[in-house]
Amino acid sequence: MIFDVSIDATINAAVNGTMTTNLAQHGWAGLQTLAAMFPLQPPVASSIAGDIDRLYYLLTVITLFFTALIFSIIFYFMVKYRRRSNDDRPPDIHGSLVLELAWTIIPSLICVVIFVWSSSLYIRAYHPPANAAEVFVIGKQWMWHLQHTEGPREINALHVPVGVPVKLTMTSQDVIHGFYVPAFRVKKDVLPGRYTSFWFEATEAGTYHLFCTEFCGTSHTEMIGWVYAMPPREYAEWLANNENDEPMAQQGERIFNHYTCNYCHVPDGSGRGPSLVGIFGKPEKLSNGQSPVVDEDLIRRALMEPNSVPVEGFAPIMPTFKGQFTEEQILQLIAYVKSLGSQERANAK
Amino acid sequence: MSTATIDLHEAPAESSTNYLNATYGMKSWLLTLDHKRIGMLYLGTITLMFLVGGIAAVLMRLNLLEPQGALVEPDTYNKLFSIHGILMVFFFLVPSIPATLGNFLIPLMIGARDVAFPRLNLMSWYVFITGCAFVLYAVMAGGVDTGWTFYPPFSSSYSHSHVVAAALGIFIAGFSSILTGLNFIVTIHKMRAPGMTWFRLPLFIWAMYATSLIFVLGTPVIAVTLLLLGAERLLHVGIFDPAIGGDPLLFQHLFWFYSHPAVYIMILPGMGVISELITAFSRKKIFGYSFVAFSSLAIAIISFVVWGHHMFVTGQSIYAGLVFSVLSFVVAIPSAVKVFNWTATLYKGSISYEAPMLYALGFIGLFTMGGLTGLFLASLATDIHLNSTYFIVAHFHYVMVGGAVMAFLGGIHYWWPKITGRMYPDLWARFAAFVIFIGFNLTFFPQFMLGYLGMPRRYGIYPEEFQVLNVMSSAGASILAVGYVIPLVYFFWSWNYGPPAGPNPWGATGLEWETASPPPTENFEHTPIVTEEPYNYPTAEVASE
Amino acid sequence: MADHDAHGEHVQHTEHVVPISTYVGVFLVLLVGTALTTGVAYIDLGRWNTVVALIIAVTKMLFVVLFFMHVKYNPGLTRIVIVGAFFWLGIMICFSMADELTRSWEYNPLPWNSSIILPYIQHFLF
Amino acid sequence: MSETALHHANPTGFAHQFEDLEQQHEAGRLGMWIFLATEILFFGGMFTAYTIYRALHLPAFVIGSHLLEVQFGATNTVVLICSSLTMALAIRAAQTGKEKSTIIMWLVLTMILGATFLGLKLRFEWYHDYVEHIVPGFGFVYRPEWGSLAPSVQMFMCFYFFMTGLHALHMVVGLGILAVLVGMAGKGKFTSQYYVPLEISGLYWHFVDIVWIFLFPLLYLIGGRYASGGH
Repeated sequence: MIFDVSIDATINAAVNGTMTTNLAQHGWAGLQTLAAMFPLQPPVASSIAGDIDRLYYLLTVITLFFTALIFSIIFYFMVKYRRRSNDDRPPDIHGSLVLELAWTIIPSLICVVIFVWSSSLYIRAYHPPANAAEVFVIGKQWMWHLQHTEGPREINALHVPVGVPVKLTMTSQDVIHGFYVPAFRVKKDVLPGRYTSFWFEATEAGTYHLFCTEFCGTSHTEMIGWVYAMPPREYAEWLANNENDEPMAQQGERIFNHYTCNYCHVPDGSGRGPSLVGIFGKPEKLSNGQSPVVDEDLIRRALMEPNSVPVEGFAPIMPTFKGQFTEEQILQLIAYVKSLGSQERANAK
Repeated sequence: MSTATIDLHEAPAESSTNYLNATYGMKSWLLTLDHKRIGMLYLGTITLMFLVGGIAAVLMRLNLLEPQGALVEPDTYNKLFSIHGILMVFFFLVPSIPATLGNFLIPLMIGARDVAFPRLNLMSWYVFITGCAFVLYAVMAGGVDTGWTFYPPFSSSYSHSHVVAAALGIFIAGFSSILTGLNFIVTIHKMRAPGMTWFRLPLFIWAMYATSLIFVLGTPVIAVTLLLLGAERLLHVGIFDPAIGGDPLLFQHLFWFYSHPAVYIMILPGMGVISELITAFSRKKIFGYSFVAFSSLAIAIISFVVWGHHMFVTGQSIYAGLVFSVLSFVVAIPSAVKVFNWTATLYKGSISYEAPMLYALGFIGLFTMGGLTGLFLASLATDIHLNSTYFIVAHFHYVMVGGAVMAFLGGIHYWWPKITGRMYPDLWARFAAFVIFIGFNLTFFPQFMLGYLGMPRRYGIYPEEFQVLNVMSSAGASILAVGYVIPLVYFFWSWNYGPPAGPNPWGATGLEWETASPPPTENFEHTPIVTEEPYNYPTAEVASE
Repeated sequence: MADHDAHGEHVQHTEHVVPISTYVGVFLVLLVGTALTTGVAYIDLGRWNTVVALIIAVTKMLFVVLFFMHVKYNPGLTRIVIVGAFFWLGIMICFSMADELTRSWEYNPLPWNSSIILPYIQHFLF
Repeated sequence: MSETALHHANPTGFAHQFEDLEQQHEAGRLGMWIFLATEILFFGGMFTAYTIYRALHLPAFVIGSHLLEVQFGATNTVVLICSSLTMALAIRAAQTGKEKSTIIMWLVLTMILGATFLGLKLRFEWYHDYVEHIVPGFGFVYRPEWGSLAPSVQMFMCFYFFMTGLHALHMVVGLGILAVLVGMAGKGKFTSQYYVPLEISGLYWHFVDIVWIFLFPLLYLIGGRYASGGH
């Protein structure tokens, strides 16, 4: 990996003049030294990184081509048509419709190609596959707090298996943060009061930077960490070694029962509130005529502002739980509700 | 079509009294209604703001010499980049060309005695310096640390710095923009000299007209947005706070509804200046006049429907993202049309290389780079990776500094003889243009690479592997700073000792060159009557006669 | 462009004196509009309440703009300014709404994403 | 706001930069219209935010709307419409070369109506709201009957106060302009040839009226009144 080369050593080499000698004597080695000094891209470590790089290099080629084109034409004209005497009389040229059309249409076509290609990648980056493993992220001034569905908690670090799609569901406890892993070419802002998500599939084992990219105050630059992409076996070991915490769904269930949610939300639907079994990811009919799909945000809203999601057939008697749960507990409750769906499916099989 | 010749060296009778020496004393300047003097007042003010913002930039680049931060505490660094952004964007770039050259030149170019509302014009300057006072107060009272974008809830609830004073300063300065834009639109519509039809207007006027549209339609939105933000911060109730159901992204929508078009407020006047410079120094008509003119209007209009490309990764809907992405590509086309037309204008011209022309050519090159790298950010997938990294920083500096500031300097050099009646040392000016070009590229090109490598912006402390490029960038910044100081020195010299320029030192066309340098207070002795197209330089056919 | 085009919009403006009867008529229309909009609010029309209220408001605005503000007798430029301003307001509302209201939409694969076209482009370029 | 008007309050009535009075009038009118365009966008920022939140929090906005008293909103609408009429008549009086006392009478009547609007708003609406603890930031109290919608009800009240407050501020500025106009009229500045200051101030006044024409149904009449049947 290019990042493993010590920068100091390279600078010293350059200063001592070895780099230039290298270039002259062993061209390839010299180029490698140069590449180490000026790497052009971060490590390529996720399934989408290579695709984004290809698009990026295409754009780079387009940029270089047009810049070179404009520059060389200008230089050519500068020399060829330089003023030779004050009596120069240039020809009377007004313009050319053909040229105008050409340089309107050709760039437009290039833009269409880039747009289509780029948008499809974008949609891919923000639509996790159904089988993605889930990690929940809470950003707060100035640290990252993560919890795996299996239970282990991490701070400013994220362990993920190679070759497995991982979906991050993120929220913030205070201001807006941004979760960015350059090696994976993924980034998404982390907002208070709602959930954002993206996914990636690590392809190369290694240790990669994790940055906060939305300015969040004094120690914004210290809200950084590392992503450890590990082979699945090592990852399984790591999980096993960190099983101090029970799975998030179980923690969620504990909260659910502690706050006596289970008194009303009885699984068979006979309670004063709707059954939560199997509702996740499906539309829920409300008494105001809408039927929004139950997702993380809707569950959160139902906890904070239950009157705004009146489920059809039930009296709007649920009290608000605003301020009673930490962000982590809400995520655990969400994980619990999600697990209710999959349990049912598992039972059906 | 045009057979009229202009004797390039015919000088109108030297008028001994001009706008500079008509009256004397502090009061005559502070109460002046003359658009030319008001332009000078603005020039002084924004130069001051540029220096303060520049000092912040220098300190930032010094700090970034070392990964752990060579100079200042993280909090101080945050305040430095915030104040750099706020001052440079709202108090230098936005008013730079419109309020100085625009004020000075619009009436001269359209053959009017003054702008339509001279008192409003003077008032806009007082409003502007009031805004400056608030922001400078915020700086001296301890600074502001939200970045120039003021995203809530950080700015509304969590920041402990002087957010309200800074926001109020921008709010107030916004009214100066509105008044200036309003004044220009009315002036261009109603004050043109006889014979000055829309298609005889210099392209600088078209560009200023497009800019004024954005001033008038965009600025009120940022004003009300900052008002809401201030209320939210002071009263602790409001509409952006997620704790009570507000949506912080709504602030971003309203903010960028102004602030993206504001980018075009900065670049459109520059494009207008470049159209003037390219024609004057190649002594040729602009290639495709109507395409260049209407592309300015197209940019002004489309610029209002692309703001969402600042929000591709901030949690905006994917569907909105798609729409904003395609529209962002669309706005690139008229800019490309302009670049191609300028290049084509050089074809078979009679090109000379005085300093303003060097700035103009530098502008075309750097703006091309800046514009094309914008495609990386309009494109959704690459924007995921590049958003909020140094790539963005490099991109908008290529457009705003490589574009707008180069054009501003080019314009100042071009019209300096008109403004002061004196020449500056052309050799030094060319040297400075060269130094700025080199320094600029050395500063900001490495930042493109830093960005793709993943270095986030607004980081005063960074991982070690980014150091080499950062040191290069800082080295370039020191060259750039020198490049900016040189013109400051020779302009001061020229103001006092420069040789007299004569009414038309460049042999250029345009009404502003047909009056004395400096122009008399009333601009023209008689209201000019326009009978020909702009840029009507003598052509080969004429020479053969 | 010929010379006489200069001051193109500088048409001779005949100062139109609006008869008092017109003013009073407009005034009465506005009063009726106010009564109507208040009255309709007490009738249950479902979501049409809002639509009716807005239609009445726009009508009232048109009467004020056309007669009290003399736009009916003014050159086209004034109308362009007004229409332009509302057009821009429309841009702001529509595009912001486009985000806020589609955030929770379910993802629906688009035809050109379904790996039909993309491989061709990539194959062609690399 | 008042600047365009004040600028034209030039004693000679004619400014040197123009070719003739006609050009000056056209410029003044166009200037004011462009200023009104910026005002549309200024209020537009709030209307945008309002539209979005209304869509997201409709039930809470209905509750909030029902906290407002329709009769005062409606009365104030009528008051403003009357003031628009008197303003138009003041301009007409100048146009037709009426005595300066006639112009002053209509202007003063307009001012009285404007002041009435502000008085009603302050005394019977804002003051009441304050007493009832529904002014956000000034002792706002969540009522139990709002349930979990209370924060969004507060948000509605934020919009109500921001929007009506900004509107009232424009009224105050308008009253200031009217006072200047009365002074000018008293000095006999306005003739059937020169009344542009009156005319463009009138445009401003009518604009403020139009803003209220929209604010009234959008704030007071959300979701209709049939449920609670008014107050």
